[in-house]
Amino acid sequence: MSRKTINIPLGAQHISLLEPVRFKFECENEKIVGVDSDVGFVHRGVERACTTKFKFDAVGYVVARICGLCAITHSLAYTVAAENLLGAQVTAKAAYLRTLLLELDRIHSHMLCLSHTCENAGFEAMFMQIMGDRELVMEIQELISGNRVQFDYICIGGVNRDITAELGKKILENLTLVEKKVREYKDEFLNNWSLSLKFRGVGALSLEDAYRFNAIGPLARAAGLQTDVRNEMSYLPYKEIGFVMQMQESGDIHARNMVRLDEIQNSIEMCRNIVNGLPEGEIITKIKGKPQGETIVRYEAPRGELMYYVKGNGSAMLDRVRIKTPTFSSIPAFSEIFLGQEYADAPAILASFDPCLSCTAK
Amino acid sequence: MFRKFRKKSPWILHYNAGSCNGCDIEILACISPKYDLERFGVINTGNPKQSDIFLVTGPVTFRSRERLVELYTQMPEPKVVVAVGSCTCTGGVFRDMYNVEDGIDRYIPVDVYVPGCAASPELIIDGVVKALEVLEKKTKAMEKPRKLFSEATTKEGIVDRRECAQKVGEADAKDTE
Amino acid sequence: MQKIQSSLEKIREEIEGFYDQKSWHFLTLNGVALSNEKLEVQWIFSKYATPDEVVVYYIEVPYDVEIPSIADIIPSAIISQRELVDMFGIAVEGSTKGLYLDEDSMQTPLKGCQI
Amino acid sequence: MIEILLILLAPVAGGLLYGFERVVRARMQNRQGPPLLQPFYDMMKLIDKQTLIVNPTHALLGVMHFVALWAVVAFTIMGGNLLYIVFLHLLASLFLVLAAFSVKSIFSHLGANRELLSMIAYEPILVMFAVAFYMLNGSFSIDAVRANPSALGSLLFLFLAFLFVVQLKLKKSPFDAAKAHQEIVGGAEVEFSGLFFEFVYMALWLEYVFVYLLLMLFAGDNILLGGILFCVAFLLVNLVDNATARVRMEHLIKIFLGIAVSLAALNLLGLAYV
Amino acid sequence: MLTQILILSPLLFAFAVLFAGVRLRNILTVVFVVFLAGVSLVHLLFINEPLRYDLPHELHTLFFFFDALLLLFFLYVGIAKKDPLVASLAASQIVLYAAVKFVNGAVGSSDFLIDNTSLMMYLIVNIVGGIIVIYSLKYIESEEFSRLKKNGFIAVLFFFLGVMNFLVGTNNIEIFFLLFELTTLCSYILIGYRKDTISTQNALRALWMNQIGGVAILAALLLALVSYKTLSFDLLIANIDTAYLFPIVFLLLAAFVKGAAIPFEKWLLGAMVAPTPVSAILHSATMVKIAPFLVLKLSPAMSGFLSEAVMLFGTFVFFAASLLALSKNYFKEILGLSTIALLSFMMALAAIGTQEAILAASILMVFHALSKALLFLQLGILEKEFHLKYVNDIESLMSYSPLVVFFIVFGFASLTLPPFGVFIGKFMAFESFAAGIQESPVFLAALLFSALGSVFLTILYFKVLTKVFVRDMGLGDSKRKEIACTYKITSWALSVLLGVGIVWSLAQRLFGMWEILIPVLLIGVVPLLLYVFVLQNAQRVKEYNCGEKEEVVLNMYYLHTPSAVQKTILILSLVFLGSLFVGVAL
Repeated sequence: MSRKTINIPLGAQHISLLEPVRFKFECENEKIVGVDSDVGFVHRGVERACTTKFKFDAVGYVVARICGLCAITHSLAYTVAAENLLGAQVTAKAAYLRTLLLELDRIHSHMLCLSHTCENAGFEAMFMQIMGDRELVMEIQELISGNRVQFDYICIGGVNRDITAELGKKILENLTLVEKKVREYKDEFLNNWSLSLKFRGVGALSLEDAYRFNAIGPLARAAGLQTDVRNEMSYLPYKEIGFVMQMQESGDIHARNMVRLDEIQNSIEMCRNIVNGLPEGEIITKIKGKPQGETIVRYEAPRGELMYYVKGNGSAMLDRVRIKTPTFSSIPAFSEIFLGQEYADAPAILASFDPCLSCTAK
Repeated sequence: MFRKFRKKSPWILHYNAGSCNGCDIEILACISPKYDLERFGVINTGNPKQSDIFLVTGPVTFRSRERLVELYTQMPEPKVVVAVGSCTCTGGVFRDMYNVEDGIDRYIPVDVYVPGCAASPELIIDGVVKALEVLEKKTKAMEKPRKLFSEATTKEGIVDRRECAQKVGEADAKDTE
Repeated sequence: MQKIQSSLEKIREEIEGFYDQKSWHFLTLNGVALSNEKLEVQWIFSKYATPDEVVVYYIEVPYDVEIPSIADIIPSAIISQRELVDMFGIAVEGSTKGLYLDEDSMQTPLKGCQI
Repeated sequence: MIEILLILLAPVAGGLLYGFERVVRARMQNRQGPPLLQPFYDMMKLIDKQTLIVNPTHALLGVMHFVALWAVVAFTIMGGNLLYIVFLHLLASLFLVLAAFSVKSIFSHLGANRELLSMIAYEPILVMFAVAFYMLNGSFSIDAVRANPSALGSLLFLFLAFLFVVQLKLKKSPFDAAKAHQEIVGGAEVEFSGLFFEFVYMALWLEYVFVYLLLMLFAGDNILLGGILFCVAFLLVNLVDNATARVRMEHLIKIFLGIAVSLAALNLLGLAYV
Repeated sequence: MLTQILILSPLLFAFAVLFAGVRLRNILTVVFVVFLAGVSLVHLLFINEPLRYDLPHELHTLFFFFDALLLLFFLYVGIAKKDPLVASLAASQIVLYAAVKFVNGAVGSSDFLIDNTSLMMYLIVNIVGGIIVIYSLKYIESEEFSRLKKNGFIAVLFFFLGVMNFLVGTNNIEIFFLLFELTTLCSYILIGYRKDTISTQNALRALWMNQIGGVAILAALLLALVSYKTLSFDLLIANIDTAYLFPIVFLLLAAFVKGAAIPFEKWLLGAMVAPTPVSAILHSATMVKIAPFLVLKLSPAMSGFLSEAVMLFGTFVFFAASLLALSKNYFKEILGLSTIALLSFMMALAAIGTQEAILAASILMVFHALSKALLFLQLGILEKEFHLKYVNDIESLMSYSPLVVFFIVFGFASLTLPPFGVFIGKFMAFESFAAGIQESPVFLAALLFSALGSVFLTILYFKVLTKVFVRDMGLGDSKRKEIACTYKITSWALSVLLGVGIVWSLAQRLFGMWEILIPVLLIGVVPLLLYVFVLQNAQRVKEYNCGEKEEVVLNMYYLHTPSAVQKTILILSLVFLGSLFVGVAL
């Protein structure tokens, strides 16, 4: 018999993709039987630039440009690593403010992911609604940091801006609005029949595979693998502000969406606690010296675990900055999930991974 | 006669040539209800063959440059290229990194530069509206491919866009005479 | 952060003995250039549900050896192995160039001292 | 005379309808939306664009799709044979499918394949639609339908089934898998550009006119009822479009063959024996 | 007189051709085919009312000998090839035939009855069959056989034409049985012509399956003799008692077997798989038409339950065969299954028995023969000239031979689209179903089956066109390949005949003028105008492939029917067949 399969490309440029990534699906009819991926379109060479072009105190702003969505987590992870190497401590207030921005970032990133998943599932109205409501969060971010996307908020020793009392009130106001909306989305995601056709049981990752492929972030938590770096680290005050790990069992798109929705609610709760219980003190401490030694810092980005390995040699230039981004380590798991699915679902599945290719390729 | 309608129905094609996706999510935000680009008749087609405005973000990486040019050539004239974000205009923070080509105007002619890291939705909309004006003024003569390929490199093998643009202007002046 | 030194020959065995997928999470494979001739290759693991517990297995090797693959023990290591090939120009069993750079690229961005 | 005028104006009417629908949809999504005449602006712009074709066969078939659809609308307005119109409409759709198959583009092929599959879903309903009027009036002639009083009461189930077809033919979610912008970039029409895309674009307007003309047959000679039916269907279609995600092709066929076809078949049985 | 010419001359010519040289053979064949076609046309023009003839008594005796010889030959084949099915069926036929001879004592009517249906069949057999024979002259030339064997092949084809001409005119069931068995013999010889394993196997399968038809005819004959005391079709039909329809049902069973309706579809598919396209063409374009012909003949005798049941069964097979065809990749298999589907559809229409339905069935028969023959010719050309068999492989054919592509597209278009004959037939069929719904809900089921079935068929055809139409951008005319002249001429002849069909349907006022003309204009004029004015100067652009430059891999879409569905179809068709008998018995 002759050939039977067709090759369907998804990317590099495709309407359902925000970033260039290339999947080549080998399909029987529309059923995917083979996946070939190419993730290197956005490779710019940041790791090298961090050790050759920029001094250590500027690197925090450079690594933020790795990814617009999780810029803050990149700069945080790097800054913490640098502070470790310098042997410095930040004040409690700075730590709280950092956490506030991180969680706001998580909220808007998750909302973007949810809306994009809906868009790719052909639910335009939901996309518009979530994108519209996301502006509430963007507004707070702009008020706090001065920019909508690339904040440059965190610096070595603390943060760059303080929040005022009115701003605190505004934050609480907007968060309450968002919380109300999120409850509505939850209702929609749970009860809309066409969404359940599109999401339930589609693109599922079993718990076994989650362990095998070292799944991380919402992908792992949706499959029932209890892993969240916020639970496994000590340099941010998550224990005090009411962090709860959100779990689902089934591992499909629906479960991932539910994990994200639950996390948004938890993050709103945490932000509220931060604003209400913000400690007094300075937002920035002066730190002197040059980084020396090596360290590993992990942090939970919206997409999962982010890791920085930084090695200093006592001069202004670093020896090595190794960035392991969440999407990077999930790619093998992605390919596994696509097998056996319909091509029609592929964009929605891909969006539900919330892939961040500019993170991956650096 | 039809030219004035170009302005009223710009369809956009968006390509990320290696940006940090900050600008991309802002483009997405432009479509959202708060900014609503569709007021201007904008549709995000995602298909080069049916687009008029090419929104590019990112400091063209080594691997995406071929795709960039390929997409550009598939768009029918008249078309306008908008470079969104600082790194798209000049390479920005990524300038001189080993896998980066320092801005898209080395490869395709850019009509509107939108600065910002990340460019905010207001700026992007402003850029698109500027692009509409350019779109209306475009003539066939401006679109000749010589702009792209002929005499486009200097000795070091680097395109000097400004010089090329001047040359094209001269040629047009001759054409009209 | 706990660092354990190993050798090129024994590293596979040691990881096989150490790694338990229910309790250890494989973070990544990392390379650090020590000099123009030598690099350090690290296999980084963290423990589920325990704060700040990270274990690093590392070996110091010259650039012209072939690093053994652990993709059969930990499938997700395949992508970091490919990255290592791209960035350092070192051979890893079963991995090809071309993740970030072109297949025929001569570049090895992180090899050797860079300053 | 007035009929010829109507036929000539059919694309314009369709364009207005399409523009109005875009506004309605935007308002439903809390947006301002494009101007009402947006489709015509698009049209003017497309005429002005450079002609880029993949191959002549492809471009020609796209134009034939438009012309054939116009012929279908013309027959419908003139009051021709309903069954014939259904088949001619099939022919018109097939032109687009053929066009999509004539280029070496994967998305085009996927779209065409889905278009073909969706025919499995809607053709039986359209055939039964024609047959139902035949059973009522004793002939397939549309003139006969328009001359008789409304039969909406006895064709209620069929009307419901027909709403499914409206949703599918107008490429509205949840039945828009054939066009699925996020999956296959518009499907069959992906390779058209400039002038030739305009024909395909206008063909969609004609599709609007055709589908709603058929819908108004349920009102018989009652023009007022026809208007009401049109408004109700129009709103309903857009509401459903805004409240659902796209279903997969296999689900689409199952839904159509399971629900819509049985509704229509029940209706026919009812007509014959109750 | 004309009828006798039609029957006898091919038989004689078959002998003549056996010994001729290549050139002489070719010239003689062409001339003779034209002659045959002319005679059948003259026939059509001059015979206005049913003609009746009688054959001399001596001939009947001769027929008896032939029958006995034939059955013994089948028995011999069964024993020699160690095929128990063939042997046992042949044996049971011998027993039944003996019983028939024993019972004898019937009131006979005339042996020949030539009515409108027969005239139509003459046209199909002689014109379509003739064109196929001309085509086969070239086809057989490229085979590696001895001259005698090649001549033998042509001779068998002519023999077959003679037999068919005889068969469609006969009114005597006993003679009908003989001719039926002779066509079976022709199938056996043609399918097994190459004598390799698969051919032999398929030939044997065709033999035993067709013998079921023989058994059924004999059973019908025996029952007709016993209860109606006749062996003529017209008397049987005229005197039929609705309480005792068994002879009719058995004859219908024979029709289903010949028409390869679903439980018996294997033999026709086997004929397709056998490497002899000519036999495939003959089978699917002309020979299987015996099935709808027989049902048409019997339709006056069918009413009520029987007609509805046959209609339901026919439309069900139409639906099921089209569904099964969707998952196929082998070009011949696709055409074979679609033939089976359309044959059943014709039988269903014939079973309805209203004037309109019968007209629809006749139109379908004529135009289906033309279209299918055209398509099969192209298939043979593909195989001989381009060595292509699978639909998946015919990509870029457009660059090799646009003419073949044109014929293939034309063939498929003529099977689906207005204004071609098959479309008109289907259209009228739907009208007939619609008209019947008020009588019985079975018509609704038939309507649904046929609506779905025709959509499946459309999809099937377009699935094939997927591959045909795909065109490489870079390929110029360098790869063009001319096809042989004979192939071209025969293909053109069939296409012109299809075109004549459009004119005929205009003349017959089956449709309004605009309804016919508008599609013609669409297909013909609009593209031409545009091509001349716009497309000549248009610039070319590459296909959109997500910005990649890489070649895309396009294959066909398979719409697999799960094995459970296949089993269900088989069981349902058996149930339908069984319920025919049970229903008649009750």
